Amino acid sequence: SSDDTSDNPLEGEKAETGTVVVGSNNFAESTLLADIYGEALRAKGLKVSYKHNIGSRETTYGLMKNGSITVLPEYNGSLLAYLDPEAGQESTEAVNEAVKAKLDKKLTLLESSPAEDKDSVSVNAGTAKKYGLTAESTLADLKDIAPELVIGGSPEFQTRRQGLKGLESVYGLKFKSFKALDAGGPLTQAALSGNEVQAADIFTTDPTIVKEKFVVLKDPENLFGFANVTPLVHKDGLPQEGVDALNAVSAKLDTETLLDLDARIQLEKQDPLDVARAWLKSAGLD
Amino acid sequence: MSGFFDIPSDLQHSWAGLIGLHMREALLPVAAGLLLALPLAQVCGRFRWLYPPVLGVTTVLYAIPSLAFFVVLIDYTGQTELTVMIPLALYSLVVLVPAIVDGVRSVPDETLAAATAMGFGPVRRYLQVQLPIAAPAIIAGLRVATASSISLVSVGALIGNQGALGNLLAAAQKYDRPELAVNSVLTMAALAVLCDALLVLLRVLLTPWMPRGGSRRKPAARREELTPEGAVR
Amino acid sequence: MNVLNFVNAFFSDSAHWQGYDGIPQRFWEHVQYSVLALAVASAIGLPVGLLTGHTGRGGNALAFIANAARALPSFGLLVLAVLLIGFGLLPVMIPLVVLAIPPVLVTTYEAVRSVDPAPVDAARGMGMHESRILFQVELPVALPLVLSGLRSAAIQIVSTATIAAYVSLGGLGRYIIDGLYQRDYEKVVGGATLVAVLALATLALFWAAGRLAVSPGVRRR
Amino acid sequence: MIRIDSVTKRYPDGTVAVDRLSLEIPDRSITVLVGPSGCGKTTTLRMINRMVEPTEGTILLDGEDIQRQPVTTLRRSMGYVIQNAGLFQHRTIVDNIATVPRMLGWGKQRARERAAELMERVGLDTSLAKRYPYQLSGGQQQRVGVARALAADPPVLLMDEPFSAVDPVVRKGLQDELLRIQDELGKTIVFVTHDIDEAITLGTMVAVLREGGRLAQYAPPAELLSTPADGFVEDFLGADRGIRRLSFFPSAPLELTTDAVVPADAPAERIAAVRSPYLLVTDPDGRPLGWAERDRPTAGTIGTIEAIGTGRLLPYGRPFVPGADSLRVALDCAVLSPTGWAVAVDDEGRVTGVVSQQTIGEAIRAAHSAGRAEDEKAAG
Amino acid sequence: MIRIDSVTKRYPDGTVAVDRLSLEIPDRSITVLVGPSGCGKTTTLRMINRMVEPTEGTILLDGEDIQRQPVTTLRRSMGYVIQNAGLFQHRTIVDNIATVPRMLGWGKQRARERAAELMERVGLDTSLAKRYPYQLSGGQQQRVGVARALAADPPVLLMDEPFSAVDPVVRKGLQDELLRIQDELGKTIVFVTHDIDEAITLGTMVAVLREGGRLAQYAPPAELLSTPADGFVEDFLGADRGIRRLSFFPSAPLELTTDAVVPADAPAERIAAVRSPYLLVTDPDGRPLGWAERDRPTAGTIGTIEAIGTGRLLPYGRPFVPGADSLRVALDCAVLSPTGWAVAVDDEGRVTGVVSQQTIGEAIRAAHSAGRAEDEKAAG
Ligand SMILES: Nc1ncnc2c1ncn2[C@@H]1O[C@H](COP(=O)(O)OP(=O)(O)OP(=O)(O)O)[C@@H](O)[C@H]1O
Ligand SMILES: Nc1ncnc2c1ncn2[C@@H]1O[C@H](COP(=O)(O)OP(=O)(O)OP(=O)(O)O)[C@@H](O)[C@H]1O
Ligand SMILES: [Mg+2]
Ligand SMILES: [Mg+2]
Repeated sequence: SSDDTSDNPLEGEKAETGTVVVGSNNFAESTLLADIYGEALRAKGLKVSYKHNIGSRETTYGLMKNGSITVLPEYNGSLLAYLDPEAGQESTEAVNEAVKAKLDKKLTLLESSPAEDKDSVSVNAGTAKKYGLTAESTLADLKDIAPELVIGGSPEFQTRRQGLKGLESVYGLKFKSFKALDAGGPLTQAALSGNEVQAADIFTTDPTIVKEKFVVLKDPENLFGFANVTPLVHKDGLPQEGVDALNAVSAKLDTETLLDLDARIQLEKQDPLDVARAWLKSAGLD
Repeated sequence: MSGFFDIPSDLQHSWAGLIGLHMREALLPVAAGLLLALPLAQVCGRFRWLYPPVLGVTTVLYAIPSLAFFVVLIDYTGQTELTVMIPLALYSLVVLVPAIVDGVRSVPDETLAAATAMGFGPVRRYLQVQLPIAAPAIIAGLRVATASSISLVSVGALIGNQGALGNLLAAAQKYDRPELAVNSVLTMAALAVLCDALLVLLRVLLTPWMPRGGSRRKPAARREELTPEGAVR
Repeated sequence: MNVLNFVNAFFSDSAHWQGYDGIPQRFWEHVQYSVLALAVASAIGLPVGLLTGHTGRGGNALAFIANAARALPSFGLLVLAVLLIGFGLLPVMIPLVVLAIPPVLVTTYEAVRSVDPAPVDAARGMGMHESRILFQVELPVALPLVLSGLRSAAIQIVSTATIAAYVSLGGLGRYIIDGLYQRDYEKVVGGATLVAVLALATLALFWAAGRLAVSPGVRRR
Repeated sequence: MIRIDSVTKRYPDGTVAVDRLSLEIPDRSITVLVGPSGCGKTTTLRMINRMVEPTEGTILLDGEDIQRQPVTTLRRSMGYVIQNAGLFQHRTIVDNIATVPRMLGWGKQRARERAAELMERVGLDTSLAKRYPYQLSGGQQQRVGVARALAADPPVLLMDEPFSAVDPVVRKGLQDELLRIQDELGKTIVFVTHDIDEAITLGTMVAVLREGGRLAQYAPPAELLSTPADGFVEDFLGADRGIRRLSFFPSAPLELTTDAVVPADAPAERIAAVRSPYLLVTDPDGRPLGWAERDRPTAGTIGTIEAIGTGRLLPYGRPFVPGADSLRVALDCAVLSPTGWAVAVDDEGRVTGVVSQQTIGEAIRAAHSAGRAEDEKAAG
Repeated sequence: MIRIDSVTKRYPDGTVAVDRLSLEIPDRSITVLVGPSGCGKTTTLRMINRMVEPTEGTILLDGEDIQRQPVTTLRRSMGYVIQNAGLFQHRTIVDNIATVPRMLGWGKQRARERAAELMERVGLDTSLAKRYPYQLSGGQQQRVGVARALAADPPVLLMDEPFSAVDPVVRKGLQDELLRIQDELGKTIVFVTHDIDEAITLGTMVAVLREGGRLAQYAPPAELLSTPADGFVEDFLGADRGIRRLSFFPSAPLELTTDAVVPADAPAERIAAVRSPYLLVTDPDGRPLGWAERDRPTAGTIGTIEAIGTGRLLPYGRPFVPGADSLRVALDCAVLSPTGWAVAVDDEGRVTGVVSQQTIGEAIRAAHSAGRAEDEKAAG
């Protein structure tokens, strides 16, 4: 609703010159990725500080623009959907180009990693059984069922194109109601497994999908598009060796790895920073 | 890593650090509120017609949820401690203004008349007679405001790591670690109790002139128990 | 950036007036949560406050309990309750009730304690039973203060019930939380306005209750 | 009869409020407990209706231990009146008064009628019935308190400093009212006060208590004044004992002289016949105008008392009414009069005679020796 | 001198609290304002230190309009004492008393010394200096109030019902204390009370006000008692006017008889020589033992008064001290005595003579006519 936040005095503490501020959104994977970026930069001798748990993209984008944050882990397709809700998404490269075109002049995307973590509409095991949904089912199959289902997701899911709006316009889905939860976090997981909601916005890297036997519905129209982990950076804030470091990280990070790291945090309760450092070490990036 | 005092790295503070942060975010607003409330209460005491509308306005302010306050303020003060502290200061006004006004009004007419008759000017009378006698009522107000403030800081977690110990609550959810929430709640409760005890101690130190113990029958002794019910959320 | 513009925009959007996320529905949910929480808190606080106030015993324990309850952060309790209990109304009711008990309890206790001892003495001297003294002598006189305690609790509940939205329940807090994440100020301000309106309505309700229930002899009017 | 039998009250904190007190409280009379603050008056009174339980000793009501009956029954058989009345501020006056009858199960209508009747009895206008206590003056509230205590017609009335919060003038009125009510209803009243004057005015019997709840003296007020048991009681009675005691002697036996009473228009012979040095001049209706000095010529002829018009008559002070007033009033009149003679008048204020201070003095002595003779008879 | 000149006070709500009041308050004496509740006493008093500003009229202090000086200066030159003392509950006793001196810039040490001195003056133990008001009894608090008002040695003292909240015994003590202090310090005191007895006890001049703040009478107390201006004042004065007025006549002029005073061991001739019907028997030191009746043989020989041992002497009531006591006390003693004779003693309690009620009556008349003569001189 408010893309135009340039006149907002979202000043925060302006980054100290020479310090790279790495931000993150308010979910665990974002924190982990931020830690990975930050530690990788630190390994290159840069001064790094963190600004974690900021909130939704709606908030973080403003902070990126005014330079409060230098680096933010992003998902290219989701970012594009935010910047240009109507844009189609054909390939990672195309998406990245489109994003760069739409981005504020001071911002840019670095190279995307193969690791992908998309929004998805998943249904819980009970619902899947009731309506005969399988791993092969698509969102289009929900057309008749949707009016009987309550869908859950983060509050912003309600108003985003990569959310209720797109589900309606692209697949013609009209759900019974929407229940605002969190960004694929514990609330959503719990609500879905407890059948508070029958369908929910779950990130595809979420380890609970396997654990709770959620069924992820296929998205043939690419509504949720591509969601490659990609660093969004402020052009002035990051020196070249930083750019190189982050590109190196992207090169090594794939979906498999991301799933593994997420599981370590969510299921094994390890600290994201420790997980990040351990992975960087194992990947030889420290 | 899943211990009671293992604070997730993204909070960027140790447990003790969070406590320090929390106290700062909770107590500065109360102090600011007191500084604001004193002149405001004095004005309300002076112009009695002003008191009801001031009470009305503060009550409405007090009905506005803290989160809404925070969100609206973000646009002006950014994602900073200040955003959390401004509403808290306003909330403390809601408790402190009536506490001071009532406290000052509770000074017996005879005492005031005696002071006036001795040639006390209005300022001197306020500072040397009314305020000291209102001290127990003011401290009672401070007790409520402080407890409330300590509790409310935690909501700051929702606007991006600005909730000090409250951030533990967000982390508890994010990482599904209930013990962090327990830690957060207990620590905040302990801080509130501690501050309360300190304020009681302060009251005892400031008011050697109040009857103690057995003489509960006297009305003066009753006052201290009568904590104003304000913005405890 | 004008708050009034937001309010205006929010209320003039007809989409905000219907459906599961419409104002009537959210308002009604909010009222339900508030009434339930106040009812539970009163069911605990009133009898205990009346009894301790009447006997004058247990005042210190009561003050301690009330202060301890005040020290518990509502938001923290909510998160904790959700983590431990899971979803539903219960985890929301816990912080709201804990929040409302101190004002109800302490004010009721104080209200009964501060009733002029002379009529109580006279009543006892007439051979009134203790329960009758409490309900027919002390309570009618204490009623204005008791109501003010309930009112204070009610307003705090109304304001705080917004946290229900944080754990995915409805109520007016929905607009505030959603607005925060959607960066939609109209919703935040609109929601806050609705909460304030509900609070004012609560005030009015208690004022009316006071007019109706409190004897003119106590009101002195 | 209420019999307090060697009763002791020790409070949990060790204070001995009442110490082996024994009293016999006669029926249908006012017994006053008086003494300095903290001497255990309230405690004693409250033991009678069991709002305080004695530590030792027993209290008998008509020969029966009060511990035997249910406490509420006992209390309902005793009216209780306290300082500031202790009215229920949330109830109207009529409902306040009707409290006990309603508690006893009377119908609303009957209880209200009774209340209205009592309002009249205690001197309250029934137009006040629908008011609330805050709308009444202190004295009126106190009257309501008395009416409320009388409502169920209890044989016993316990009154704890009921009039001490009202100002002296109102207080006097309330005392008179109480005496009148007592005359009419003949209750057994136990009355607590710390004001010795009130005790003497109201009491049929007065118990003077001293610190620690010990009985200093228990006697009718006249006896208290004439023969205080010890220095404590004497001090407590204060000055003017003698004169106050005269309140108990009637002025009726005084021999009045009419010789010196002369109408303003009396013929000269009548005036010449007066033997005393002063003449009390009356108007044609027989009301006193003032004293003229026989040997001191006034502005006009000696024969007709022209002094009247010139305003040179001496003031006659205040007159007394022989049947109604006591010797104390008569003496006061005499002392106030510049001539030393007191003027007696009838109910209408017409002079019935004059009496010299000396005659009053003799009457006082006679009263004394009559009292003494009685005492001796009683003793012998 | 304070001169209240045709002063009216109308409160904003229209109440006329004081209506064209004029009073001259003499220096170095106690002037009492007395009257029923709401008659404007407090308002009048407060206009003197400008806590209330008059609507009309002026008040002059030593000839100068009080409006002319700064209000705080005026107030600091006047002590103010009120009911319940109005102490600063948050300050110790010594600091309460030292308030005005400190405000006037005295050093701490000096102010405290002054406070200690004043505590002694008003009869407070200096060990109480460090206590807080709540730790004092009502009477002690009231003394602190007086001390505080006296602290800066102001020429004027305004007192508004200062003693009305304490019990009668303590009150008496405070009144005596005030008279003593006034004797020593000679302040100009304006004292408000609604108790006419207090007014008469304390006042050099008494102003009786009536409802609506109008002056009913302004006179010395003796004159008030002897010649009340109207029915209102008379009613307000209450009964016993005559006797109370005797307080203002000294008993010294009474002629004492020593003829009837006989030591217990007196020879028979001495007793035989007594002419009066009663003999006052004294012990060897000359202290009174009681009355014997001459014509009524006691248990032993008539010659020696054996009655003593047998306890059959009549009580002598209470004695009076001619120099110190008033005619009122003498009369009371006479009235109390079964013989009608009052016993006079010296400071040590030794009998100096006896006096009959009749003689006292004559003394009263003499006092009256002396008063009258003075009045006439003043009028003529
Ligand atoms: N509940 C109690 N606990 C302990 N001591 C008490 C209690 N009630 C009264 N006392 C003490 O017992 C003594 C007698 O009290 P009581 O009230 O009977 O006195 P009183 O003669 O009525 O005095 P007053 O004239 O002040 O009313 C006092 O010393 C009082 O302090
Ligand atoms: N501030 C005020 N505003 C309006 N009326 C007042 C005010 N103060 C006093 N009065 C009225 O003025 C009248 C005189 O009051 P004041 O206090 O002088 O009486 P008082 O003689 O001192 O009475 P009391 O013996 O009760 O103290 C009363 O009728 C009172 O109600
Ligand atoms: Mg008592
Ligand atoms: Mg007054």
